Amino acid sequence: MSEVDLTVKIGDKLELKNPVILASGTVGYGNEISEFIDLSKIGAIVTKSISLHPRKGNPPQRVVETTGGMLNAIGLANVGLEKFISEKLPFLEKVKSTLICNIAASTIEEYVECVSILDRYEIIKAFEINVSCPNVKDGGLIFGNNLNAVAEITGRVRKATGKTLIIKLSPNVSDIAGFARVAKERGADAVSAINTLVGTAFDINTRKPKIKNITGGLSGPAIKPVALAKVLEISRNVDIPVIGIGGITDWQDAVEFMIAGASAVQLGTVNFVNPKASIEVLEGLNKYCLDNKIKRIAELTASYVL
Amino acid sequence: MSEVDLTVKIGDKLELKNPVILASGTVGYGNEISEFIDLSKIGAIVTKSISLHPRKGNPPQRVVETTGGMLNAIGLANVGLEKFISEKLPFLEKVKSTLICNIAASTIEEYVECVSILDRYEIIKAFEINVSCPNVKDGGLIFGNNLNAVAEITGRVRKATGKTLIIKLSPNVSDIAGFARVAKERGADAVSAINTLVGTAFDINTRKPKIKNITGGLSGPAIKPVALAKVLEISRNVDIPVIGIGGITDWQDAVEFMIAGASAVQLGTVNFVNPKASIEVLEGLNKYCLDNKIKRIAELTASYVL
Amino acid sequence: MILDNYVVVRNLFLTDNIFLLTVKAPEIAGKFQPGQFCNIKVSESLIPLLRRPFSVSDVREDEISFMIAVTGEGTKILSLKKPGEHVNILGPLGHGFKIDKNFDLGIIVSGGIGIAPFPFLIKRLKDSGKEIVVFNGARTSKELVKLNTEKEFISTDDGSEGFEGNVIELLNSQKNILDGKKVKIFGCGPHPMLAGLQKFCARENIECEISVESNMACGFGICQGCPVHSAKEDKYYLICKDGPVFNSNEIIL
Amino acid sequence: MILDNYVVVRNLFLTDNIFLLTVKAPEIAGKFQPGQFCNIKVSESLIPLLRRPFSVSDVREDEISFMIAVTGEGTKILSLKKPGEHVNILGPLGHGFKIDKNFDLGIIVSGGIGIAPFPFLIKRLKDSGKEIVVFNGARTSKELVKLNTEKEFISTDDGSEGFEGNVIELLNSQKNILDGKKVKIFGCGPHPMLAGLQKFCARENIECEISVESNMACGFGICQGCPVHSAKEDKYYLICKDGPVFNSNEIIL
Ligand SMILES: Cc1cc2nc3c(=O)[nH]c(=O)nc-3n(C[C@H](O)[C@H](O)[C@H](O)COP(=O)(O)OP(=O)(O)OC[C@H]3O[C@@H](n4cnc5c(N)ncnc54)[C@H](O)[C@@H]3O)c2cc1C
Ligand SMILES: Cc1cc2nc3c(=O)[nH]c(=O)nc-3n(C[C@H](O)[C@H](O)[C@H](O)COP(=O)(O)OP(=O)(O)OC[C@H]3O[C@@H](n4cnc5c(N)ncnc54)[C@H](O)[C@@H]3O)c2cc1C
Ligand SMILES: Cc1cc2nc3c(=O)[nH]c(=O)nc-3n(C[C@H](O)[C@H](O)[C@H](O)COP(=O)(O)O)c2cc1C
Ligand SMILES: Cc1cc2nc3c(=O)[nH]c(=O)nc-3n(C[C@H](O)[C@H](O)[C@H](O)COP(=O)(O)O)c2cc1C
Ligand code: FES
Ligand code: FES
Repeated sequence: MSEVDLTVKIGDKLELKNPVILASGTVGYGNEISEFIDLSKIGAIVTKSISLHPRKGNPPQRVVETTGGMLNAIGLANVGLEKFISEKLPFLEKVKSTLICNIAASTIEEYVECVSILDRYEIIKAFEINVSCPNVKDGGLIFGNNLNAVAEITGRVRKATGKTLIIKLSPNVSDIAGFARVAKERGADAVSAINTLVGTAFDINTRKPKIKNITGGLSGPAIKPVALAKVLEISRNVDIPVIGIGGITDWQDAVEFMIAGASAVQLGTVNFVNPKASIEVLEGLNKYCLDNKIKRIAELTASYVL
Repeated sequence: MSEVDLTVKIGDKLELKNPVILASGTVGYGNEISEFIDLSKIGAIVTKSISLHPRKGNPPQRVVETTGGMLNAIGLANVGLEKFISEKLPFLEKVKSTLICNIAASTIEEYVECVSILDRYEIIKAFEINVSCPNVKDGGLIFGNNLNAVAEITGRVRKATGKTLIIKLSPNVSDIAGFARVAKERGADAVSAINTLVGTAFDINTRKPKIKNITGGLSGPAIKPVALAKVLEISRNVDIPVIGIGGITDWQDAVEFMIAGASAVQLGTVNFVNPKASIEVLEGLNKYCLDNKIKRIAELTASYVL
Repeated sequence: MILDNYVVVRNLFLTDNIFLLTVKAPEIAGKFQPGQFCNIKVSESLIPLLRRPFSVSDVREDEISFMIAVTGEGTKILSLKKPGEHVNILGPLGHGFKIDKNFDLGIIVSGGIGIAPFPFLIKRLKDSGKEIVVFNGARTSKELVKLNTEKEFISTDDGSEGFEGNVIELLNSQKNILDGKKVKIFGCGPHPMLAGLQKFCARENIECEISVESNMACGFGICQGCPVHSAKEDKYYLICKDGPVFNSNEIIL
Repeated sequence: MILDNYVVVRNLFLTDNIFLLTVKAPEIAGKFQPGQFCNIKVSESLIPLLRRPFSVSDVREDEISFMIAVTGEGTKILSLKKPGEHVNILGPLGHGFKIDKNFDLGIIVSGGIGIAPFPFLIKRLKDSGKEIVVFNGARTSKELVKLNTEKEFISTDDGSEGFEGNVIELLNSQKNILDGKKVKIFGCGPHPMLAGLQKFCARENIECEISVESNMACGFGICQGCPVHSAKEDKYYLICKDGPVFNSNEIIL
């Protein structure tokens, strides 16, 4: 049983015990989800996007269900850097999680400041830079859909940390490989793809958007084909590790993303529906490797036959 | 019952008896679907994309189901202009359909030539220019994601016809309103949004893409929130009629698109599942207007309360 | 919080539209406070994707009941569950109503399906020796689920049973019964009704707890999808974690 | 082509994995030729979105039967349908097998669930006074659905029943039975098997029709989703409209 080597590398510096990662914004800071899963067994946990100062987030409604997916406009509600360090880090340390800090900001300076401050905490193994949140007016997609902004942010943050640097890309662009390329050129160790797609829904009686923020980010199984195509596009065009995200609900989906080019995968929306999903995916991956006599799961990455 | 005015205008020249249109590529040239619905009652039918010469299309598999949607890579299989005129037009004339011709091409000249030839057929009320097919190597998205190409195609085709000109936009861009704007500037009467999103799926046993063309276009209810957001984005930013498309399965969806800014709607994938859907949507729209004391359905367009 | 499949033991319609779904759930049945809720996956399919939140309506030994109004696809699917089938339940979630020594008379104010959590609350109020008065409002008599307590005032919007008008108007008209008593009000129903109740209690200076609703993705604090604005600070509470029961002066609806 | 809801009258498993779903469909039952198919919506939900194509396996008076192997979500849902429930069926679709005067001996070659269309075909072959021989292949004896015709040769990949090997090898080993007869072969099964059959028939110069499969979105010619390459011209046929039954030398698999 234990013969499969599940470890994966994300760039040169980061080795994960397995490729299953909990996606930003879908497990908070680990407290609640740890009632269902042993966080020390999961490849890594990415924190809810942290900003320099606390953000209270958008007014309700923030979430609405769609066919096979959901829209959210949380608005990066988070406790802010200071409280994260004092109140959230200790727990994540205690449960022995592999920690990736996701950072959101409305200016380049703010990204740099957050990363500089957090850089000294040993438990933080990597930074994931969220340049692609569709739900805030400043920052977010204004950065994520702008090649120069992504280049600039990557370069500046790179100087602020020696840790693994992951840029989380927006799918709302026609050329995601171009974004991966500038991220690589400016020193990112990996990219993660995808963040949510911009979407909306209206109440046909009130004629108001169902989400107060007007638009939200679409996630869940509905977007899986789009996410896979983006991962494949990056994988075929740019030599940089990709972390695949978007609509994964079971181990088969995880395998599909790895085949399409992902070195590891993140589980988002599924955590809401099945808080044990990550452990189940992990078990499924292990069994798949055993059944198919795959010794190292990393072999799966970009093993597509086109 | 007959008190609701269901007519809608698409620009100055085109009035439809109602806002329900059958989308390109999802009803062929009308023959088969006419066994289920009376085409003379539907707002309009858009033909499968027609190209100057016949195209045999992509090898199998061309379609695969996804959660709440499907991927297709038909590759614009069509009978070509000549056969369309000799074999398909007479039927469409006979069943008294309101006809919109959708044109695909791999060069700007080809678009112009097709439109010039078809312009003389009175039954053709409008042209929809497909600059956004994700499934062919030449033309398609190479045009659709390029602002200059869309500008140029629109301008040149505009000179070739006095009929209503609709540009069908790609959703695979970060700024669809920009594309609508150039279409308007170069003389388009309306835009239709959206064509399919690029997506893929892999077979985890063979590690091959499930679609022979590697990627396909994602359609169906899964993409509805994205399509709605694109329609809203155009509606809020550009003063041009929008035809809303993407994941509509019932009259509620149609109302939602009209509220979000659509002057009319197109039904695509749903025709495969329920060939009578368009008539059911039409009946539902009529009832909705009656129930809500809406005298002219056109009032719904862009009636969002933000 | 426990996540598991539980077998349906009964599923019965109480009105044309409201049904009572009872499952056997020995591991969790004993763990609920009135006002807490569960998040239920209505089918194994990816549609509907999200769980659906429902208050626990009653607990008897190892059985839990949910009183549910059919309003959309998810509740429709649940209404069709037959004994022997399973549903996947996550619970107990959130904070319930507080029963303490500071009141003698518990007043229940319900609008529509807001009646759901009260059979369980009434049981616990009785256990604590409280006096109970129920104000039960519905749109029409056909939609009423009566609690059959001794003192139950009914209102219907169309006057088809009891007082004609809404339940807050009814409460107002009967407010003499509060006189001279140590009272606490427990409210559940549509938000406009709860807002009316908030006003009433503020004006009359009565202790009041209300159970509020929101779309939810997770139900246990990880998505931040269910905010309600705090009345005291410029911040949001999460309904699923900090509520769904709040002191009526804690939040702005 | 008719689109309607029909009531399930029986649903029975024939093997661990293959079931026979029978519906009452008086409007269409009389309209089928063997080899034609229906496109079935397995649930009212948007998942699974697309219809599922199934050959008509048998027709008796106003009842139609489908013989279906559980392979994924859609077939799973169909296998759970109970008598009294409805399914939405679109049919008849496509072109079936041709029975004409040019042959006396009809040979049926089936692989796995490819057996599905043949109970109906055999009935019609008998009506036309043809002699019939069946070659019925499966992976293992547990997966076999026998047609119980007089002359039925069985093969299993694992040798658990009949000939050990695939059904084309079996056919090859028995080809003497074709000698001196006017023969037509009817084939259905996985594409590699059909490709083998194509070769066999080309070599032996025997008239042969095969029923082929493809993912389908519509099933009636409007999506262009189901191409199969023509053997004669550089073009595609549509399996749903031009097939699913083709003369074996018409197409390239
Ligand atoms: C804490 C809490 C307790 C509840 N207790 C009960 C109860 O005991 N009995 C009861 O009948 N109802 C209760 N509700 C409301 C119930 O959750 C909704 O009626 C139900 O989710 C509707 O699902 P649907 O699929 O039928 O409707 P749809 O309208 O199809 O649902 C679409 C989406 O909107 C959400 N949604 C729709 N209405 C509501 C709502 N009122 N509140 C929250 N989400 C909603 C659904 O969960 C789903 O994600 C409660 C809600 C909350 C938040
Ligand atoms: C003309 C025709 C006749 C058929 N007759 C029969 C029959 O009589 N009995 C029977 O058991 N099966 C038959 N099949 C195959 C049957 O359609 C598939 O097994 C079924 O669609 C699988 O659905 P699923 O949801 O269980 O599988 P999933 O794998 O979950 O389906 C996913 C998607 O792939 C499609 N798909 C998967 N396998 C096939 C396949 N083999 N052929 C076509 N589409 C497929 C599904 O329709 C669906 O769109 C026939 C197929 C065709 C084209
Ligand atoms: C409720 C919610 C909140 C999210 N918050 C964040 C966030 O704070 N930062 C971020 O980078 N991504 C955020 N995401 C995006 C997810 O991390 C992920 O990229 C996306 O949901 C797609 O994956 P999924 O389909 O598995 O959910 C959020 C997603 C959801 C659904
Ligand atoms: C099988 C298929 C074929 C299509 N072919 C064309 C086409 O030839 N030309 C075109 O402009 N759009 C084509 N489309 C796109 C549709 O017209 C429509 O824009 C898209 O499917 C989204 O709508 P829907 O979700 O309602 O299907 C095709 C879509 C499908 C599913
Ligand atoms: S519903 Fe997810 S935090 Fe409340
Ligand atoms: S399945 Fe649509 S054309 Fe054949």
